[in-house]
Amino acid sequence: MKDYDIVVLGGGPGGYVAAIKAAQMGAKTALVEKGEIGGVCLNWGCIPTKTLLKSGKMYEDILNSKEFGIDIEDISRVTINWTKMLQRKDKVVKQLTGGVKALLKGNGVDVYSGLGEVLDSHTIKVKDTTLRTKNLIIATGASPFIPDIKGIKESIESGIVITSKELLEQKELPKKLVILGGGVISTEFAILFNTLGVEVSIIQRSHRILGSLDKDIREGMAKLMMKKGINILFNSNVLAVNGNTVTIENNGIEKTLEGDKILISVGSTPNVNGLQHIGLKIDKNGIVTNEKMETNIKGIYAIGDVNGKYNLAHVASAEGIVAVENIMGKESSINYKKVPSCIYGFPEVGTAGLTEEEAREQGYDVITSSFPVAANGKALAEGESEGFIKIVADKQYGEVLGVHILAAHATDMIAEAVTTMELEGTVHELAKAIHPHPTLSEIVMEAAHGAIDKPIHIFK
Amino acid sequence: MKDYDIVVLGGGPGGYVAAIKAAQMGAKTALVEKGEIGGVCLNWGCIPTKTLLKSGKMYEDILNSKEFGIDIEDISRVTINWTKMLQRKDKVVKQLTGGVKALLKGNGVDVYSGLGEVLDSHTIKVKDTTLRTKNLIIATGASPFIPDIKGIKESIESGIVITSKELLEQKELPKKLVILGGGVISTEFAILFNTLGVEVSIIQRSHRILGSLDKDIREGMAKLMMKKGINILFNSNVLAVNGNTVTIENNGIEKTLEGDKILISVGSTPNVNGLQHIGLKIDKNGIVTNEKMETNIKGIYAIGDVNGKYNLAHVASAEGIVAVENIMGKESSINYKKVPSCIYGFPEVGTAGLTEEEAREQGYDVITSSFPVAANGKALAEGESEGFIKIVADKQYGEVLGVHILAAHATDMIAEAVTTMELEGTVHELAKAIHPHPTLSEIVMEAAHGAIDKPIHIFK
Amino acid sequence: EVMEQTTKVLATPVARKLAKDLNIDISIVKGTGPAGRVLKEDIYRRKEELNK
Ligand SMILES: Cc1cc2nc3c(=O)[nH]c(=O)nc-3n(C[C@H](O)[C@H](O)[C@H](O)COP(=O)(O)OP(=O)(O)OC[C@H]3O[C@@H](n4cnc5c(N)ncnc54)[C@H](O)[C@@H]3O)c2cc1C
Ligand SMILES: Cc1cc2nc3c(=O)[nH]c(=O)nc-3n(C[C@H](O)[C@H](O)[C@H](O)COP(=O)(O)OP(=O)(O)OC[C@H]3O[C@@H](n4cnc5c(N)ncnc54)[C@H](O)[C@@H]3O)c2cc1C
Repeated sequence: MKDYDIVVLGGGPGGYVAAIKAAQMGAKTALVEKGEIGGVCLNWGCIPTKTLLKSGKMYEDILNSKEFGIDIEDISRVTINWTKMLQRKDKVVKQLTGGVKALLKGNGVDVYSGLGEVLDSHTIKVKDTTLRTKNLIIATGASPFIPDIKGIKESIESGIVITSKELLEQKELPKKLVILGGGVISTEFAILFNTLGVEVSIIQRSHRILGSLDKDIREGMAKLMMKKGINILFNSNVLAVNGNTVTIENNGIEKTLEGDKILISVGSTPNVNGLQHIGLKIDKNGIVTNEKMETNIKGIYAIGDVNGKYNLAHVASAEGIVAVENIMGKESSINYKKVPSCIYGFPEVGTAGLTEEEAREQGYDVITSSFPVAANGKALAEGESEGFIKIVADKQYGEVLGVHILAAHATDMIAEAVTTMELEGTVHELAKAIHPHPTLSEIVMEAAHGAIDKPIHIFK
Repeated sequence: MKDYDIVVLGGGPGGYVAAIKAAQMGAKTALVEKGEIGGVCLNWGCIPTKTLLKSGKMYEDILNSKEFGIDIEDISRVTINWTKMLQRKDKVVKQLTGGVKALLKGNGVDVYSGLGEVLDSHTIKVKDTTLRTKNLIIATGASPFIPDIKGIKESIESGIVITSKELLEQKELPKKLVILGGGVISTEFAILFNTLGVEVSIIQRSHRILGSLDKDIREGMAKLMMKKGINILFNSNVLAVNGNTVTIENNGIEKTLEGDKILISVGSTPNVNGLQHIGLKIDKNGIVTNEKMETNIKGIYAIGDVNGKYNLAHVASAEGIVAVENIMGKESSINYKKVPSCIYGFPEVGTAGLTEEEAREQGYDVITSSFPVAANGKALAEGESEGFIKIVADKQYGEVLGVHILAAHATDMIAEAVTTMELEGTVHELAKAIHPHPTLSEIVMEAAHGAIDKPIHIFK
Repeated sequence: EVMEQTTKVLATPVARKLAKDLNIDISIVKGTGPAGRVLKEDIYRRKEELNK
């Protein structure tokens, strides 16, 4: 029997950050992890995909390098070494998870390997050890949702229908990939494998992909994906899976698609198994929490994918810090209004705050201003001039409500928007702040000028 | 005889932006340009160098691509096509300058090609045309300073000693390049040509390069450059140039260096020829101006390199807008305290606000916080983990006084710092703003946490 | 002008503009943001107090 101030259940970006923060703030802290420290994010999510995307980008660049003044005598001798790509991915993952383990140790967090069973709100059992704790932070994450489709079970058993985790463990690069679902993860995998020369189709139930994004951005992204040769089938219901064949109904017509592999990526379900019996309030999204990350049971907090608010690593981490601060007596709450969200691809998407639609729905007197990447000098210098920025602002004072970027470096650029919104900044400051030349960030300044009056570098 | 509200002399990023802004605000505007629209920046400066750096980066990536899982059968068959690189550069420049010309036309700016002679503060002559104007904005830029060194004249005549403009016009890539001077431009050229396989030496008078930067950044950058194989000779006085040989005194010892080409990059002199006679106050830096860009003569403004404050394109443009706004009756002034400055290379530098030294000199109670790029997941995923961020803040409120970044995408990242400072933001907002994962921008948040208390992802 | 300040007031741009429009002296508004920064919510709250 061991006593703790805080026990954290689950060692993903929600849990491990919470545990480190707790220890830093002086709490006696334990972390329980049944699988790999780092959770989905470090082991099978954020980091592995970005590692492979980097390789994909390099490959794409090499194929285009002639235009940039680099001669490769025989371009057909440039080939993808999938095994090597995965090895590099594994190396990066190991380095990062190793780093996190060292941080946990350095900060004095006791790490328990094994499934944590919650006996009651103060008692957690891991294998033969029982932990007593004043506070419990649940950070057990989520798992891919497997829809109930005719024949899917059999195809899962034969290894054809897989989730993102298995796709990252394939010994060979598939030749044809069918993706069920049109969310962020689907998009990233579609772009990655398309870049690596795989024939990719996306099957999407509704008339649009990336539904939560600003209309201009999601339509812009879909267009660019189709231009790259990704086959997006909108308005399509999956009727059945048969071996490696998917039968769909597409605008009323039955069609079949074939893939060596079929990726399911249609959402996730919170990992709440073994948590129901203690009386936690759980709805279809996950464990219900307030802005302090408190659940309905005093002393129990839930953070990250398991509360189902945002399935994003940085939200999990931020929620972890909020939970710990509240436990340690420091008033703290999370503000979901400004949460950034990214899509990694070629180009990328970075977005934060309200979409134009949301801002109008919430009753703001909205002004919007867009500026094309193609009018930016650095973008042309780099040969990456697709996309645009869109600023959504409130007319009264010009307060920035949302920023939506489709551009090569959008994921790096969105931080400026996040901090601006954190400071209740307006388009006036974005316009006035001297942005360095030549950088892509000049499009932020130009769009801000456009929201006030006129941008310099386009004629309107 | 033509009448104008505003005549702008010089069509660089200072002048052309001023002219467009003036026309947008309703002024009858003329722009006089003796050479190429776009000035140094678009034609021989910012844009050409970044275009070539992109090619350089691609080449470097290709040489390293094996590690990323891309097999190139015979890497010796990957070669640099310098002619093609320059062609792409020319194409990008043409596209951008063409764009600027269209913008000038679209906004109704009259453009006069030819040397503008200032007869008096209201009269400018261009060839056979005389322009009468209420206001004059001088934006004539600066030229490379040519130091008085024994033998330099002869070597300039024989085309061995050249400035950056000629270096970008060489028919062949030099094999050995000697660079006189250790400023930003020198650094960018050193990194560019080093990456392209050229043997590069920098001769620097003092014990440090990039003297205006924060100590940690400039030392970090110098170290990385030397690691790449760039030969930096500190404490070196150039005694003479003889053909393609430079004789220096290095720490008291005489040495000689050879280069196919010798680049002079030791500063610049303002282009004030033909302006003295109208009574303008000019000091050794250039035309003296206040924060409204007014000169000592009513109705004459001076912006950009010709006032010698900052030799940066974005400052020239910002000053142009300030000058025009003041002319048009809108109170406006420039704040140099937050001007960002970048170095493009591998890695990059992005810096804004005060260095630690400057902050201390100005009497602030300084706190600093650094965070290494190597502890960032995205950096490891991309295989670019050199560098760090350093935040300089005021202890009282945590106000951000300066941000200094050495990292692969530093030039994209510095915008966040600029806007934060424009908003008088503190490290508390930088820490609280949820930065997306995985991005390099997380190091900003981590360093901010470190300034307040402790970062999550390093142990200290 | 509302702001005749001896000590510096940390405030967001929106809070400043709002204070000016609502004729509230921002220097006596308690800021609830980081480092005591005055946010727009704080101005609205102050306005309500004054209305009581
Ligand atoms: C392919 C892919 C790409 C992604 N890319 C991004 C991205 O770029 N950016 C981003 O922000 N998000 C991304 N995500 C989402 C991100 O991975 C998740 O939001 C994040 O991992 C959630 O963190 P978490 O700590 O809540 O849960 P998880 O990371 O799921 O971690 C939960 C941990 O708890 C453990 N656990 C569960 N139950 C128990 C128990 N009873 N006892 C002990 N341990 C237990 C699990 O083993 C697991 O390690 C991606 C996801 C996927 C699948
Ligand atoms: C190699 C290099 C790289 C650089 N990289 C960067 C960078 O990355 N970022 C950055 O911010 N800055 C960079 N700079 C600096 C930047 O180019 C200058 O700060 C910028 O061009 C200054 O703009 P300007 O409008 O003041 O002058 P200029 O660009 O010099 O333009 C002045 C114009 O006035 C014209 N002119 C002069 N006299 C007359 C006359 N009497 N009549 C008519 N026309 C006249 C000239 O022909 C010229 O076109 C770089 C400079 C160099 C050399």
